[in-house]
Amino acid sequence: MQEAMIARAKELLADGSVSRVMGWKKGEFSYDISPAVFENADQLVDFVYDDFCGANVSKYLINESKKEGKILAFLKPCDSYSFAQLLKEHRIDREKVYVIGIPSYGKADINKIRAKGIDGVLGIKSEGTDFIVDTIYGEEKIAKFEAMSERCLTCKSKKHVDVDEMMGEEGEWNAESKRFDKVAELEAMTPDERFEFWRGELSRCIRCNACRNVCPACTCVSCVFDNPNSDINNKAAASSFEENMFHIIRAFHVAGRCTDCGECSRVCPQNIPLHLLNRKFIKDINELYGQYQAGANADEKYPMVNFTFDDCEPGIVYKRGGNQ
Amino acid sequence: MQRIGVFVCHCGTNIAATVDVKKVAETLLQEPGVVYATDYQYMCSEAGQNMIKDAIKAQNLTGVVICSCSPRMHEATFRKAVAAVGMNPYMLEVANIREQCSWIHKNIEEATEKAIILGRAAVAKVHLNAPLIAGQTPVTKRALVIGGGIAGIQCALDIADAGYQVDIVEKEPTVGGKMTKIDKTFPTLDCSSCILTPKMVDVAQNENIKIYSYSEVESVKGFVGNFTVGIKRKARYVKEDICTGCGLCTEKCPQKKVPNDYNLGLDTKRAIYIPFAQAVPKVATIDADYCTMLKTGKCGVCSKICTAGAIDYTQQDEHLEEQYGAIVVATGYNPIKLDAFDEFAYSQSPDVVTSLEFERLMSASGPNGGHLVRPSDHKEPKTIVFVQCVGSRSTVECGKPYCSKICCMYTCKHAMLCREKYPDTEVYVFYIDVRTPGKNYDEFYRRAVEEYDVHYIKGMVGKVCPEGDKLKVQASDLLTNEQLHIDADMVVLAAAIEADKSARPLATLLTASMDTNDFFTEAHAKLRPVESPTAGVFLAGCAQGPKDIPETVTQAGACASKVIGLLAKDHLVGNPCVAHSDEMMCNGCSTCANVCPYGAITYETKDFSRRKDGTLMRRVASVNPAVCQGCGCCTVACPSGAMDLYGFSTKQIMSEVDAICK
Amino acid sequence: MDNMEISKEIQRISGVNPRKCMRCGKCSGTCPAYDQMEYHPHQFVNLALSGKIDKLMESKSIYTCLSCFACVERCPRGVEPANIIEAVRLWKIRQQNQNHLVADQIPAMLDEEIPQQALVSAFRKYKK
Amino acid sequence: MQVEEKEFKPTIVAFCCNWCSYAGADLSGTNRLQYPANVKIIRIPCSCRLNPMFILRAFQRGADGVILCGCHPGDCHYTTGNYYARRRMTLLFSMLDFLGIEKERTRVEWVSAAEGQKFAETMNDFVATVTKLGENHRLEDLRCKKQ
Repeated sequence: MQEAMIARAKELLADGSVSRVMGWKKGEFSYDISPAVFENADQLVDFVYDDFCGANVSKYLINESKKEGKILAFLKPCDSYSFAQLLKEHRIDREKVYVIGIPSYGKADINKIRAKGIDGVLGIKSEGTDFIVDTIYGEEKIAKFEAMSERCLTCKSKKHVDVDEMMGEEGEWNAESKRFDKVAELEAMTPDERFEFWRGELSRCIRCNACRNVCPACTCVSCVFDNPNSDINNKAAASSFEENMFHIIRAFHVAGRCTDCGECSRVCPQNIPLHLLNRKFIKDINELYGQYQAGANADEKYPMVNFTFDDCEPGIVYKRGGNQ
Repeated sequence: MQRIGVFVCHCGTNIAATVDVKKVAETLLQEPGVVYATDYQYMCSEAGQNMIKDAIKAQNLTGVVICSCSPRMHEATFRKAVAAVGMNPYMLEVANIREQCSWIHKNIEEATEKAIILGRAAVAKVHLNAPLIAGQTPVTKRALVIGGGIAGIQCALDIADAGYQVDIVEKEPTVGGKMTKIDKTFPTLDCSSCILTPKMVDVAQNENIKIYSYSEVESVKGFVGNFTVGIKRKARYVKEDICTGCGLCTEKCPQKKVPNDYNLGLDTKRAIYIPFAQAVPKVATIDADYCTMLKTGKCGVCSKICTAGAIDYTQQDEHLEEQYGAIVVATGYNPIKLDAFDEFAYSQSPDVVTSLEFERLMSASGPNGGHLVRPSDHKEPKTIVFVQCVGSRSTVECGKPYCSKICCMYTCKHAMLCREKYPDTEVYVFYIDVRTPGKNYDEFYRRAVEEYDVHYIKGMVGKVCPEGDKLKVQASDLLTNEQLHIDADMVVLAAAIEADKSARPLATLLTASMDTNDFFTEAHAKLRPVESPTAGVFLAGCAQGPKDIPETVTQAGACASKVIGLLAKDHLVGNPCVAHSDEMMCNGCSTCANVCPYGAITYETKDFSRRKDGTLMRRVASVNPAVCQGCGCCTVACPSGAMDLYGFSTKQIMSEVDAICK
Repeated sequence: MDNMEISKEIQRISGVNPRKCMRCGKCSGTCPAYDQMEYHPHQFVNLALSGKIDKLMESKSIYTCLSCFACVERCPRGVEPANIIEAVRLWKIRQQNQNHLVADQIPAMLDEEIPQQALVSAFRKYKK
Repeated sequence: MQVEEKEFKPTIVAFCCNWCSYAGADLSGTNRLQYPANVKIIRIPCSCRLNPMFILRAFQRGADGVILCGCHPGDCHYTTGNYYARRRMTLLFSMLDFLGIEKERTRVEWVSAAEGQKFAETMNDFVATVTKLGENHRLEDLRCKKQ
């Protein structure tokens, strides 16, 4: 796949249809992969696409599409939803991006691999239902369901939206996805249990802003938490408003726009399951206002800027969900 | 730092009896920024107001907090007072310590404590207040009326009467609308043309009114007082200013097989036509779909015959742009299409007609000169069945969920006229309810039943089957609990009425809101019934909802008075408490525009280039303060907080929250 | 179960909300079997609403209805009178378990010729 | 020594839209209908001006209950504001519930300018509910490190 992608990128660079390529490259370690822009064919030696390439590149296209010339972007299905949502918000100039859809069969989670006692990872490849991990101690085999990241195990869609060209096979929307199971499990707890759960999770937050920086829905030119007119940009005390409410507000701001790509949880250095907050909103929206997938439909108004005359009343919260 | 003065009102004993006003003033004086605090018997009295004015001057106050009755009561009074001594009126806040404190609490200690907290919140807010200046925009003293039916005509006449210029844009070749097609009007049975034609002539002759017939609105820019409207004048292939309306061409045109819209296709007209004798403007129009000359280039009869030389086959659509201060929407209605109602055999038998078609069949200007005969064989019908609520009050797909309102009365009128003109005709009316609220309406209906012996049957027609030259009508009679079978000669269907198809795209142009039935929504259902929520856009007639002629004329008049009220102003003073966007923080994501009910937000791509970053173009929002009404919906929708509201800024409300929760 | 409860149950089984009816009578106007019926389509709806469902249960009308669904097709409010009849018929059938096969009695009555399939389906149908 | 037993008086913030509910609150005052003094009203132009941040801020600064009052759906002075507010609050409240915050601490009521009676009743009821719940700690220290 990687070779085919590089070849196609070279072709497009050569015939002048694009002037840059958006992809991934290795960091210090093989699993430490970050999105990268390649300015010419020579730089593509560093281009990598393997089972560690989980990063969502759509956000980078906001700035890239403001530059001269067209950029080639390889988008996985979940990246393409984020990309489409950003298009809807007029954040990306579609004319400046050439999109090639690439399939993604589930990315590996390095933490899960490490938890299995596999260390010194040098590379990874897919083989049927297993990952073959190349390490300094030799090859190790690990079953995919044990090593795949949570968001991939509950993948919502292997189908792209809005691509110019497909490489590999186009997938399907997965209606069977169990992605709301964990949310439902929490909903079934008592409020006290839920409070303890979240307190346990959120108290680990170090406010590093990684979730905000990676999130393709958190693309504000300037975040509300950095807005002096919002009166919440308090940087001092640990008990400040910002400290306590950051995650609720962030989840609310991306509600209806979050495509559920799961990047927030992937990058969290404290492993807080932040995606559950977003999924809670998605689940509520689906249940209360009808099925909605951000990015899936360019013309549909997103739920927070829409209403019907007979929407449910906020009091419905007292009746549904939760154990009381 | 602000220098704030606090003024606590006793309101006689209304406040002072339960709130320790002295303590409130003393405590608030300790608040940061408060340099003066006092209390007085009646702050709103002249003496009280002077006290405020004097303190502002003596203490060099930059902000004022009044602890008194509800701001809904005296905020305006106090704002005026502070403005009189040169303070910006928006530097004042009112803490409501009467309606929301002294009047609801009995315990003096509690009430005093609450009054202090409310005062503190107001002080905290004033700290963040900024002088606001209401914007002024000039008003173009001309109105546009879209639609030239009775609503548009009446409204235009009333506005013109007040001395303002009015343009009417009508999509048909003549003004007059549906009322020209109607034979008689209920409940007086006077002739529709006889009362409408003089008004049409008035419109044509009024110096203040200009008619753009055979024209459409294609674009609307601007806002209240300052609309720029693009109008398309469709090519009629006849020079309007030269045609004398003699009608010779309409007699000589060899293309005779053109369905006559005026008679709803019940007969034919020529390819060049004047819709009817009293048309305004009385100018011929060529139907390009049928004209042989325009289609094949071979004919030219009308051109040869026209002594005035008015025919111009090369005419093109013309596009104009005009300025208006106010826009009236009077786009009217149409009966719904009945193709989906198979059970009534409308598309199977020519003798099943809609009420509007029946109106033409009865009219002296109709296809048969007013002699009622069946369209199929031109025989006089002996049994006529009227069916009400065809498509009205229907929640299934092909119908409309609302009551069309006019059908009960016109059906009653039709039934009565039939019995009067042709006494040997049996007339049945099937009804679900007979709805006759209106002056002399129920009396009219009772006359039909009692004097004219119309058979009113509570029930509905289930099906109509053409059989031979009869229409077999099967219906229920719910009162006798039996099924009726009637051999009718004609069936008349009271089709539901719906908003004209042009209304929906027009609403988009105007950014005026519509309900799910494509009727324009009013700014307030009870208190602002002729205004659209979009400032400067007004509603008349059936564009707003089904209504009959008297109601339409009433509404058109009310609408005109609202328009006159607007045009009479030289300047519009806006509400300064409007939204504004910080373009440095704006993402241009359109979220705010999506929730704005007024279409006040527009986007432009601006250059944010700085030397070190190279070129940077960004799409940013800007709010038109003349259009924004200050609801603040956009401020919450905006994820980055770029959007804020003057007078109720995020910071201000936050500071009130902090002051209260301290 | 009293009549009101049965009416509710009929509404539930049929999915018909009789409150949607605006009493226009179009269903009865359209009914081809009207004259053969004691109760007519618009009355089905009314009886289901007012809880007098017993009258309908006992009436032969429920078997004269042809299930042509003309009333369902033409009702302007989407009330679906014929579905009430369907539900009432179903209800009647369900009531019949009282006087139908009881497992203990079967052996004595058993006719060797009866296909086993018929027995099984009879149990399915009449057991509760 | 007598220990002074202090009765718990919750701090309640009520956001009222200017056109209906604030006027409704005024009316309950005009009619001298009583409700507890711990309800403090903040005037906002429309229920749609209520930013979730205001609610969270109130809780974080020590409020024990927050209520939003607006025009009845369909009666909004700005035609559609309260429809948006309704969605926003539904989702926000659901989220707070999800985080384990007692859902009874937040409420939305539609109060028209004529419903002074309803306003007073609503406030009495809300204060009683929140008083029963006791002091709000959860939103104050949701993210605080465990002791």
